[in-house]
Amino acid sequence: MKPRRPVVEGYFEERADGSAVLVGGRCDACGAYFFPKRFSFCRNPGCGAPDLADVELSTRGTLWSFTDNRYAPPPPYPAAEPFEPYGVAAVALEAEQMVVLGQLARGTDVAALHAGQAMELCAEDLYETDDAVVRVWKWRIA
Amino acid sequence: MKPRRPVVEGYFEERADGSAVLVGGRCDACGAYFFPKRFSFCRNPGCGAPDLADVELSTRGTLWSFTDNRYAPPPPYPAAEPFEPYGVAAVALEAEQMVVLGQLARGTDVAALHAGQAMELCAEDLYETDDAVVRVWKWRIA
Amino acid sequence: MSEVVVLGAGMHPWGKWGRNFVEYGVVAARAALADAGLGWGDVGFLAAGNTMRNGYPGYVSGSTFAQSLGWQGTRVSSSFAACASGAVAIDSARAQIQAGRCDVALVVGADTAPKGFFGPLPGVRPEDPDWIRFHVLGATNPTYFALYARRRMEAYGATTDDFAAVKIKNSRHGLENPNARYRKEFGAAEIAESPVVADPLRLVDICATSDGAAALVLASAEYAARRADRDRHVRIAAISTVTPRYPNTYLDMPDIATDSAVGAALPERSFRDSIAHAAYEEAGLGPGDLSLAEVYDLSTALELDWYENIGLCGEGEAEALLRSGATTLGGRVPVNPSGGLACFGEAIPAQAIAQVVELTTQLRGEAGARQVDGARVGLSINQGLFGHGSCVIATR
Amino acid sequence: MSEVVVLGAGMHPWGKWGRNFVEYGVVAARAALADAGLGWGDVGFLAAGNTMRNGYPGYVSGSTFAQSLGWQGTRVSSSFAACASGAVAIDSARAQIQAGRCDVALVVGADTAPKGFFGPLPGVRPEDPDWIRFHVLGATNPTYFALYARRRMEAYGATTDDFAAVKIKNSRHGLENPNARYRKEFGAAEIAESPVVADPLRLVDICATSDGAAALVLASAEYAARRADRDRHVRIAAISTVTPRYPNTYLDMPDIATDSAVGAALPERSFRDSIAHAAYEEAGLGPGDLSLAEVYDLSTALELDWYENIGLCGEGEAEALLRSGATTLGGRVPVNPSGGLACFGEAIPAQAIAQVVELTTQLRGEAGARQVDGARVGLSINQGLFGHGSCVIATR
Ligand SMILES: [Zn+2]
Ligand SMILES: [Zn+2]
Repeated sequence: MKPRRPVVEGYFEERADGSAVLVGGRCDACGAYFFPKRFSFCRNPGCGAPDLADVELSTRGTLWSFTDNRYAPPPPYPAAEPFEPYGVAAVALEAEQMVVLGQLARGTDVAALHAGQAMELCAEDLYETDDAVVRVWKWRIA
Repeated sequence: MKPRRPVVEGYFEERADGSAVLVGGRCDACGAYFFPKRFSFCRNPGCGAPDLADVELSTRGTLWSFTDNRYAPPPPYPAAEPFEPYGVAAVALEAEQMVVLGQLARGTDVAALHAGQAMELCAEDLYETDDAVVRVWKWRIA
Repeated sequence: MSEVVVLGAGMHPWGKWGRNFVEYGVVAARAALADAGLGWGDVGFLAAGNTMRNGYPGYVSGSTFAQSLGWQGTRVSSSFAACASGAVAIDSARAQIQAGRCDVALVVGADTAPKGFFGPLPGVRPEDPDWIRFHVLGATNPTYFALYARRRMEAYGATTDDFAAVKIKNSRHGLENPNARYRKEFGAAEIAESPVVADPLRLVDICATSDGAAALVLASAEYAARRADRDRHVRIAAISTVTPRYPNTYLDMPDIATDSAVGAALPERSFRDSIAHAAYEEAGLGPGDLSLAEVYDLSTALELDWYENIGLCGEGEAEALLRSGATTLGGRVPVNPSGGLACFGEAIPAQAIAQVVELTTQLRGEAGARQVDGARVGLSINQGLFGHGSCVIATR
Repeated sequence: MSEVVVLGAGMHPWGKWGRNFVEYGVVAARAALADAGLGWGDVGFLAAGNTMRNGYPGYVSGSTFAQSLGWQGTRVSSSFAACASGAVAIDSARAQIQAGRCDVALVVGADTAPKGFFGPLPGVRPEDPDWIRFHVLGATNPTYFALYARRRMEAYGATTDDFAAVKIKNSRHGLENPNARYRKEFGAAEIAESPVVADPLRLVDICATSDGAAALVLASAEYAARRADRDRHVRIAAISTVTPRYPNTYLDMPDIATDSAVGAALPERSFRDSIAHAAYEEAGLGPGDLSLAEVYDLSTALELDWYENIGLCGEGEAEALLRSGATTLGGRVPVNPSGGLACFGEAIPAQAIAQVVELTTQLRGEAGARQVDGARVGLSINQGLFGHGSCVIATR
């Protein structure tokens, strides 16, 4: 079996129990969260602290909006052949007071979704390379 | 034998006698030449005529400056493996009152060149593809 | 600081020919100069909007157009701000005029757009948010448009019939615009047959990518006052190119998360609201003064968002305003009398300039069959990726 | 129009780390703000120079830096003009100040450069002159530098010893500059062993590509006059961002031919001469007023061209001027006291800003061991691909 690797380093982690968690940055000075972390410094203009701590974000939130994509995006999206439609969800995290995007887990019935419903993070395969199964975080109905 | 094709369409032509000629644009209104032609309109701000005629440039000129490149350029230069150094010459055309660049013909002794000497246009292979031999104009000592 | 004046406006029609963007820009620039009765030699500054999909000449659009019009020593700027590029170019030209560095400035934007979705340029760039959103999430521009559209449905009860009504309105407006790419009236039945791209949006809800160009000739008020054609002059009362205020908690392209609201007070108004607000403040005008507006209908649903962002109605009231007919030609404040992006498609660096060309045409009373009666004040607005606001208020 | 004032200058050291260019820019911006005794909240406009090799954030550098420093609604511009980008950004900031739109503006340029020759971005683009020159001719930047160098040898009798002397001088100057990437003295023997890249130029004659950043805080004269640190203020007396005049008969990158001189009168002066001339005219100063100059030594030989272009000597006299010691620290008009590109390498959008940082440091008398005694007037100059002039004159 091919080893798994995350689609991009440092954005999320998968746990032994099969769950997944997003990793962002948190400013000890002002409390702000950032996802992705991108830089070491705080981007709150009233703060600007030089360091952010790595922090696991809430794995549950409420659905802010969602869509179902029916056409294949251009590269660098690793579209399967034949193209497989995919949903995208924007989920509000309460503790972090921010909205985070993710694809919807395969098989989610988009027509049954509604704003405000509880969602939780998971991970699924995004594509395969010769060497690895590439994994991505996704949102599923909680 | 593979067919020959010019490295870029419309910049030069090869004749049956083995000679080559650059093709530029000429403005009938003000007399200006342009190489490459690029656009249909005259770029003399005092003119701006909407049309340029295709025109063959002088095939002889005088050397303005020259160099010998000893390191492989990055893509999109189609560098041979192993890398083959190449000279570049800037040649002044009298009738057109302009300077035009070209590689120096293979085997030109760069150390023997001097500004002002007579040069003439020729064509050589630049690289090969699966389907064609790709040709380019060059300057050689007249 | 006295207001700068629009002396000339010109366009290359929108379409999809795949020719070099420089050709389009030169046509638009010459049209604007001819409209102003001026020559290229009268121009003291050229401000252009860049295009990122046409090689190096697109990165240095100012010098590219200056060379094509003929080198004459003109100072140039080449700005990029995604869809707001045109507004930044207009602002750059205005600043040079108001700083006293030239009397007449030329503003040009032109593009040759690829087919289909806009995607990032080639390469692997995990540090580029625009690359990440495509590679990791397949979050195309229509994905974001769809999230915004669905949000209106969930939060305010908008329906796909409302979105279709925007399309029907704009397609009728554009019928009378000779520069529009699409001049075809859409009906509800035809819209219902259009394939879904990103639910709830159909293909006809989403604007195309186009080739096109637009140009303006701007001058100082003092220079304009000496001319005989003062009855055609339109004044630039405000340009807003504001960025967001932290924390920006509304999801903007190309980010995959919003700012966190922890540890900082929310700004007084949302980013989109703040774009128009800054322009109103500068112009000393308000939504009630508008005769017309050109808003960026990247999607039909997004036009409804803008109604609220520019203060034509309160939050959640855009659908009712649309249904009332107020934003249709003949209504209280027609929106997108040009036909909007629905009829033009996006030609990124030209778009914000084209909006001001429409304002100019309307405020001069030269818009023919799509003329807004008695137009006195026009507003154009859009937003570029990466936090670029773009709003112009013009008056006559 | 009153002159704008430099209140703060800052840099991120030049090097080659491959980190995100945004980090460098934020460091430089914060250094400039700290030098000015101001905070990011005091900035009313942010003008940045773009980088084309770092994805979308580099195309919208103004908003990228604004986001990283923290969104606060600041208006931004993101300009590109190849190596002249920094000058265009400074000019953009100055225009906003002189137009009365802000009191304080921040100018930032930062880059992360690839190794080796600069090449075009991926793709096949026969309509892009920058793609053509690489694909068809292998005409890299050093090819052009070599053509210019050889021309000096053929036309004026320059020798490779002269070029080596430029390297020796600049390497000595840079020894004392903590922001320089290369702080190592070169001697003639070592230079003679350096491999030829493009005859007559050796590797050590040609500047490297670097990571780095530079920033300036500019303010209106009125704002500056209210501050207590007036003895540190440096004034921007001129900015020249002129383009060529037709016909431009000196071969410029990336063109593969010059303009034709048929059918049009030659301009009064060459493009490079005209860049400095426009700045001198605006400042009401001349070459004899200069205390120092920072010129763009992309190659050692090119520094000699600039001596003539900025009027330090007549055509063909640069080698004699160099040999006289006039352009060495301690001479009449030191050139590149910073160490120049020889010690920094190119960080494209930062470079013209870094030149003005050096002028500021020198005119304040804060340059330490590389201080030009009694510096009162400094000039910085460079040229960007596609006809971009860049010259700043600063005074104290
Ligand atoms: Zn913080
Ligand atoms: Zn002509």
